[in-house]
Amino acid sequence: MLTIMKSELLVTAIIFLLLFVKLGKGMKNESMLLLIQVLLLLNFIAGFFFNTEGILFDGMYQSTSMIVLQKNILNLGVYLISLLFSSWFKRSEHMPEFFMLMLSALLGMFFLISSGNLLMFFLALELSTIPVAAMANFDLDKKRSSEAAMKMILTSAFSSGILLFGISLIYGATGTISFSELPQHLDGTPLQVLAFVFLFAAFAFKLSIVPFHLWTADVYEGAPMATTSFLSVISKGAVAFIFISTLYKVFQPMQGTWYNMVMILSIATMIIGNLFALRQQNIKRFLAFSSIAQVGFILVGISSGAKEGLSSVVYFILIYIFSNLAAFGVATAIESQTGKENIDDCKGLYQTNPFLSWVLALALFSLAGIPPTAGFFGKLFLLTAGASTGSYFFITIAALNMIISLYYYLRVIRAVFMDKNEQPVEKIKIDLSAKLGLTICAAGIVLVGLLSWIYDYIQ
Amino acid sequence: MIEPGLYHLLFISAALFFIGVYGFFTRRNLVTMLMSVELILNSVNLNFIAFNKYLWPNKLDGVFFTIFIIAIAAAEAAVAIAIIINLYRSHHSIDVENAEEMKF
Amino acid sequence: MPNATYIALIPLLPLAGFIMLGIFGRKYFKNTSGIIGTTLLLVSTGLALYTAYGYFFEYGKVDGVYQKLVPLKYTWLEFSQGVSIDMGIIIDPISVMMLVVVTFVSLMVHIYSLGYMKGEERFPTYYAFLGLFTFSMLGLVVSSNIFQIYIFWELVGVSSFLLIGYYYDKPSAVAACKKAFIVTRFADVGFLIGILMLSFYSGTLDFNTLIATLTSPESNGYKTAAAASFMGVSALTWGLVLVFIGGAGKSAMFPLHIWLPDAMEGPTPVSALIHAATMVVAGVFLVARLFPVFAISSPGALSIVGYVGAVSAMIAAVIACTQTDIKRVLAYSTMSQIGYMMFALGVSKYGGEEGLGYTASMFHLFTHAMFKALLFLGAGAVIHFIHSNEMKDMGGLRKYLPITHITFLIACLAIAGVPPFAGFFSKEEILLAAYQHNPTIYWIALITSGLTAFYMFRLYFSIFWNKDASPSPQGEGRGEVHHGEGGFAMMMPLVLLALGAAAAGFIPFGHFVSSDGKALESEFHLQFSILPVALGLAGIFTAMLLYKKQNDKPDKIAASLSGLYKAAYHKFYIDEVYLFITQKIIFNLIGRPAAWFDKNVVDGLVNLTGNTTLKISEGIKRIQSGKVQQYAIYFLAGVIGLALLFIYVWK
Amino acid sequence: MNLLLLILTPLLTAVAVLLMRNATQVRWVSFIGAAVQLVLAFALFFAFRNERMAGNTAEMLFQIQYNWFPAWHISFHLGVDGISIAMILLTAFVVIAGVLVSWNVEKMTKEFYFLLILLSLGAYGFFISLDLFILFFFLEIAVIPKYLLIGIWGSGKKEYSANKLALMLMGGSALVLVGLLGIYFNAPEKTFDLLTLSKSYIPAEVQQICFPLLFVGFGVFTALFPFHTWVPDGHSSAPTAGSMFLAGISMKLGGYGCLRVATYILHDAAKDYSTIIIVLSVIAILYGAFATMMQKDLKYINAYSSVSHCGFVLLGIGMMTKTSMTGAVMQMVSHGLMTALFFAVIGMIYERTHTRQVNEMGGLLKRMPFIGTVLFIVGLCSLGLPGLSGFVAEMTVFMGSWERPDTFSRVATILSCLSLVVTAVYILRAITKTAMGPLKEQFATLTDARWNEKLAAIILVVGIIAIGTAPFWLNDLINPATEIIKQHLMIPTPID
Repeated sequence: MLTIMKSELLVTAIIFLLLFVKLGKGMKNESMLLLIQVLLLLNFIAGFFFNTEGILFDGMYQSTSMIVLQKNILNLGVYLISLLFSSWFKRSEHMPEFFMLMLSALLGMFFLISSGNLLMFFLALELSTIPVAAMANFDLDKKRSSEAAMKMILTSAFSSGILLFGISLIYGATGTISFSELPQHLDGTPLQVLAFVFLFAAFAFKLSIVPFHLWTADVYEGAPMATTSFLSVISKGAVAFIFISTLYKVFQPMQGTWYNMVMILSIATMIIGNLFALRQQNIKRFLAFSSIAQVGFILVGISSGAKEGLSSVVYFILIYIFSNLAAFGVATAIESQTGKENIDDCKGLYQTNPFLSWVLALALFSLAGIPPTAGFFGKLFLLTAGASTGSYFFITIAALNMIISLYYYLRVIRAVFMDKNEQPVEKIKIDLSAKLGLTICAAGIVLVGLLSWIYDYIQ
Repeated sequence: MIEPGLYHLLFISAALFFIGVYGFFTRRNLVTMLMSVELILNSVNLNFIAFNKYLWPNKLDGVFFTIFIIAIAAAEAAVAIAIIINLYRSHHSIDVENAEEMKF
Repeated sequence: MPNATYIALIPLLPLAGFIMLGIFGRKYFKNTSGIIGTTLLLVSTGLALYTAYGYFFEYGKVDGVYQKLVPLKYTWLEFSQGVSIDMGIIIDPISVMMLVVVTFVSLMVHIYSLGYMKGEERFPTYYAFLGLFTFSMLGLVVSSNIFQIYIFWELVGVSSFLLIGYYYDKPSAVAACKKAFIVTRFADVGFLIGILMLSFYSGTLDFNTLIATLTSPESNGYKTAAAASFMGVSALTWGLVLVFIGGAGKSAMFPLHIWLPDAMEGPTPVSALIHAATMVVAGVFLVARLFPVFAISSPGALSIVGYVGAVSAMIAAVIACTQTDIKRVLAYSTMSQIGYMMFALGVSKYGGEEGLGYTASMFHLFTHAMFKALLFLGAGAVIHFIHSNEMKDMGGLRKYLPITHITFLIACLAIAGVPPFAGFFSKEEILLAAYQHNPTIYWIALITSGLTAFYMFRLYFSIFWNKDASPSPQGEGRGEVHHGEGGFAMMMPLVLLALGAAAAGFIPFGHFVSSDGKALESEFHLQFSILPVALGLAGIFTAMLLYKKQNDKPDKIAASLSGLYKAAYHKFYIDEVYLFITQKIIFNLIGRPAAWFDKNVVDGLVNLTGNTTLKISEGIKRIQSGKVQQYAIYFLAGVIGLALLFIYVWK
Repeated sequence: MNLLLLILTPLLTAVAVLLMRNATQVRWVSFIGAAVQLVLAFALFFAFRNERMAGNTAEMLFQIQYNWFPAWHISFHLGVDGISIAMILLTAFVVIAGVLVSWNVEKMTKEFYFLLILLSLGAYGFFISLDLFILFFFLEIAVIPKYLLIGIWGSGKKEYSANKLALMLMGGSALVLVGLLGIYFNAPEKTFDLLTLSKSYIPAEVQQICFPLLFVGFGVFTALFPFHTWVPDGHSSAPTAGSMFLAGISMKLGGYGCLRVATYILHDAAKDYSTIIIVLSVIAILYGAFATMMQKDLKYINAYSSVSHCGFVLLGIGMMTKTSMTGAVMQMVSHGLMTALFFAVIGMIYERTHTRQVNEMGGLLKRMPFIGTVLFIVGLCSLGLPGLSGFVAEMTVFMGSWERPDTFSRVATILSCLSLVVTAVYILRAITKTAMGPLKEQFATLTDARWNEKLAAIILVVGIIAIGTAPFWLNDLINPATEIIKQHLMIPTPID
């Protein structure tokens, strides 16, 4: 029992610890941040030990080695966030609260991943959403921040409404809400399809799949950078994991339906995401749309509906965490120093900050899927998994979308490396932990691909 | 005076759902929009109860689900209100159309 | 059997000279390079003569027939089984004869240039190029493989290109060398395709095998070649004609002759070597090399050769009568003489008495090399003395240039076919051959020979007699600038060549060179040669009347037949036609459109794709309106859309 | 001989370059690296010859195989045959020349050399990989360095060209990727291994789909009409070494891929498509030549002529006789050396005259005899002069094409022969206008090549002449390999 729920318990413990420390007052931000980072690191390391599989609460909660791995990937992501945004954390006076919220959201995701029952799933989903809305509002004095939070909370409330309606219909149609029993009762009647579409929409909303993606860009832009990265990496990852297991296990009988649905939406997502990303000036917004396009790719992998699909998606999420966090880390470094967050502000960055530029370049190449960065392998395996179903039209579109995405990633590269600039961003001082974080990300981007045993481990 | 059947209830809940949706689409006041969401949730509750009572009377999943939904709705509302208040601070209005700074 | 190594040395020594002078010349051999080149060539001339002696008098003849010996042959590039480019040496009468001619003339030119090119800035380069040319020409004549001959064919082309463009800062020279290269290149493509066809049908590139296959009616390659026909003509004929186009290009046959007159921009010794004696006869040599195939398997192709030759001879002679630049006159006379050789081959048959034309053609090639080289070198001496190519600047030079005068006279007599000079014998044989087989060509040839005598002596008189030699355009004092005729180095070759031009005719040529290798008795018919000789003398006397003394008769005559004169003077406007085709047609109708198409259509499409994408992305940005309620509407629309799609359409 | 050396050397060089302090060290380190590569290439060449002499008739020699992503049946499988060796030699030559030519790059020297070396790494890996996945991996590695080279050190409308190049090449590789996946999933056993695939049966309809994808995909790299438009812009705005690598190495990746992957594995479809390939390549040959005739800028001239010359590569592949394919490979090598040298010379001239417009030059031979001479050599090589590499390659292609007895390929061959004349026209125009004619007074003070430039030029000239005068060694190297491919194709052998 204890070891089965280990990750959840650890996170809860950390939350309470933070709570007491906070109540205890008298601790400076720096040391507090250090403490948190240490705790998270320990949490991450602990993720590798005492992993036991099992089912609790009459199937409401389940844990397998794969699930543990997924949770640990998220742990890693959170740890990296705590490193990368240190400068921002140190400045904000409510830092512990932010972490409490983030960790409770993480807790929610953990439950989400190992939920074995629609009720549990719903609760976990809400738990992983509502705190994020609060986090989005964390720049209390910024208008955009509150607007973002407002958009987030309202749309997510709406989507959870839809989700619940779907669940209720499923309940009505099958009389059960437990994942283990549902497959027997599903046979693709119109009512069930309707219910499934409602459910799917909720997933799509969280994963920001077209046409349920519209909140994404605004929220990403308005929210503080830490929140944005959390949203774009961690919560996406979590939802992708549960999405896969739901589709593969629960809605197995309706695979014909959801395969087509996934395919259509994936194409739409890639195209729309790319087309919007082409025009963006604001880095956060740019990354928002690029991440939408990335989700399109994830869907390609998901569409395979087989074991490869799962492993390739997990692998990609891991890589995606490194790449995207690296990009956000660089962006936040620039932003916290100069307050600029536009692509044009990066012009001539290379002249003054080679380190940041190279990390950014690595991250973007990885996102674009250029070897030898890990992104290449991630994308390739997604495509391969997708191709296993044999619809080459789909794969060709995906492959061609890589070109468009390359175009806008190169836009940034060009701004950083090629464009002349009279007064480029002055030399940026990055504090140790941020540097550490960036280095970890860079190392991850390079190594995760080349060291094939990582992929085997995931498998 | 006839005994209300499943379909009556489902009809009501569907009506509630769409009223809620309509309200959410058309209302400009954030709090009202929040209320419309509550309507949607309530229609869901009605669904669960009805299904539970008429289709699967021997299991209580639906009822429990309803209870949890109510609880969660409260939590959601709390955070939402907080955010709206904050929005009021910064925008000096809770009109949704004043918060359209970020677009395209 | 001959010793391959020293035969191989004949071409390789000049090559060594080229490499040495080409790489280190301008550094180490600034002045000595001339000597080096000449000595090397002296050695290979010796070797060539030795080979000739050995071949003709020792081992060449096996029971009365001169053999085709292949002392050296190694595979250079193998394409497929049996089809390979071999680098080899073939030793047979014509190749040996060519070896002698090439080395001898080249040696003369080397020596002559010692004086003529003295003090040139790029003296070493000049000798390097000469070496390159000599190497390629020798390689060409000993080629044992049709592709090998093509290789050296290109090499002589490029070395002539380099030598014509020797004065590279002179725009006219640059234009000339470009023209020469491109025109011959164009012809070479024909040659190449011809090679491809012949090699395909004979299944080999080796000369002996190829000739053997294509001349034996029962060989299966021959059958397919004769059977496969295109536009009613057998593939074999096509192949041979294409090969002949290559030859025509190099040998400046009409209508591919336009490069030759311009080629006179090069240094005069070069013109003597390349554009008179050796390279330009390569075409004749090629046809002679493949003669059995022409004669036995495809008379049609052979008759084409004949007529092209005759026409070229005629036209060139007419044009030559009107030119005023002495080198151009000589150039056209070269073209005309090569025409003789060509149609001699054209009218010939294979084997025995019938093969007289072949022998005659080779004979004329031999003698022509002598007297034409001599003419050019003489002209060189004149130009060297007077610093101009124009007749009008000359006259009465016999006092200043006695040796040149005499040798030049000998050469003129030789080319005019006056007995007992060399030209007489060879030309007689040619006319005889034509007379026997093709009357039309015979008459053309006869008239041409008259014209030849006329324009040559027009040249001779207007250089050495005509107006008395007092002050010339260059003004006084030229005597001091050049001490007479430019020294021993320049005179010695003239004398030697003059001897050749005078005596070469007495060689019993038919004994050595004949179409089938058997000795051919060339008997001498007095009654037959009366007419041509008479015509020749007539030409000479007309020339004397018109040009010995300065007078206005020539202009009168020119005026009287102005139309013809103008046309001839403008070389019958052939250059203009070419210019029109290349500039107007090729450039404007193909090149420009291609470039435009690439710039606007192909490239345009690419850019279009990019821009459309950007436009679309601009167009759809309104979806992201920033209105949270609209987002929700899209959300619901999506849900309903999907539901409908999957419930009703896509079950 | 361990093939990993070929990958490790550039890798270590690149790392070393990054560690260096100042530009001089960087230059020397990368020069040493390049020299080592050259030595390795030759060592490999001789080792290979000895193996063959010793009667080792295995299709691929020096194979090594490590497991890599076993889940996807990917293995790090290396091995070489004659074709790969030829390409490796070419790469080594071009790399060292490129390093030498860019000796006086002052702007971001370290990065410049780093990218150059990275590019060579990609090329080597591509040529020796026997696993389609790593082949693709190395193919894409080579793209981004080009983009940066052009974008950062380029001239003219460099951003545009760099973008165009990167996107078009990426598009090409995207098609390749789809084709590879198609093969992967439809082969009897799921594998990326080239040798296995070449021997295993792939359904005809799959071949029909995958072959065009692969061929066009690789074709984009080697300027297949009408996907060649990145070539002129890319080459003209790249820095000298950049253009050398682009035309000398990168375009060859495509040709090699077309031959080794598309034609070799999907041989049935290859036969069906050969007509289309031939048509496209003949168009490329003539059209490229005529387009070149109209160019004024030396770099554009060479770029367009590259389109024309690479047409011969594709023609050779499309004709699918052993000889023609040998010719195609020879043409790749020859064109690689030749065009690299040409770009090097253009770079030298531009650096001195600060113009690339032929009309603004003249008489340069007087002031810079060395550069002028090299310009002549390379020009003559380009128009196919015997004794230089171009002639050998083109003639082999022609002979090979002529082995196909049908009228269509006859016409195609004859048409492409005609391009020889056009080539002569534009090359002579370029050379004569640049090097010959009266010397313009503004060039009266120009200086001749420096030692590094001389060395670079000499290395390449030696290569060109070595092939041109003694083609048999190259021929013997390539023939067995093409023979094997030919046996896969089983086109009816010519009547002779």
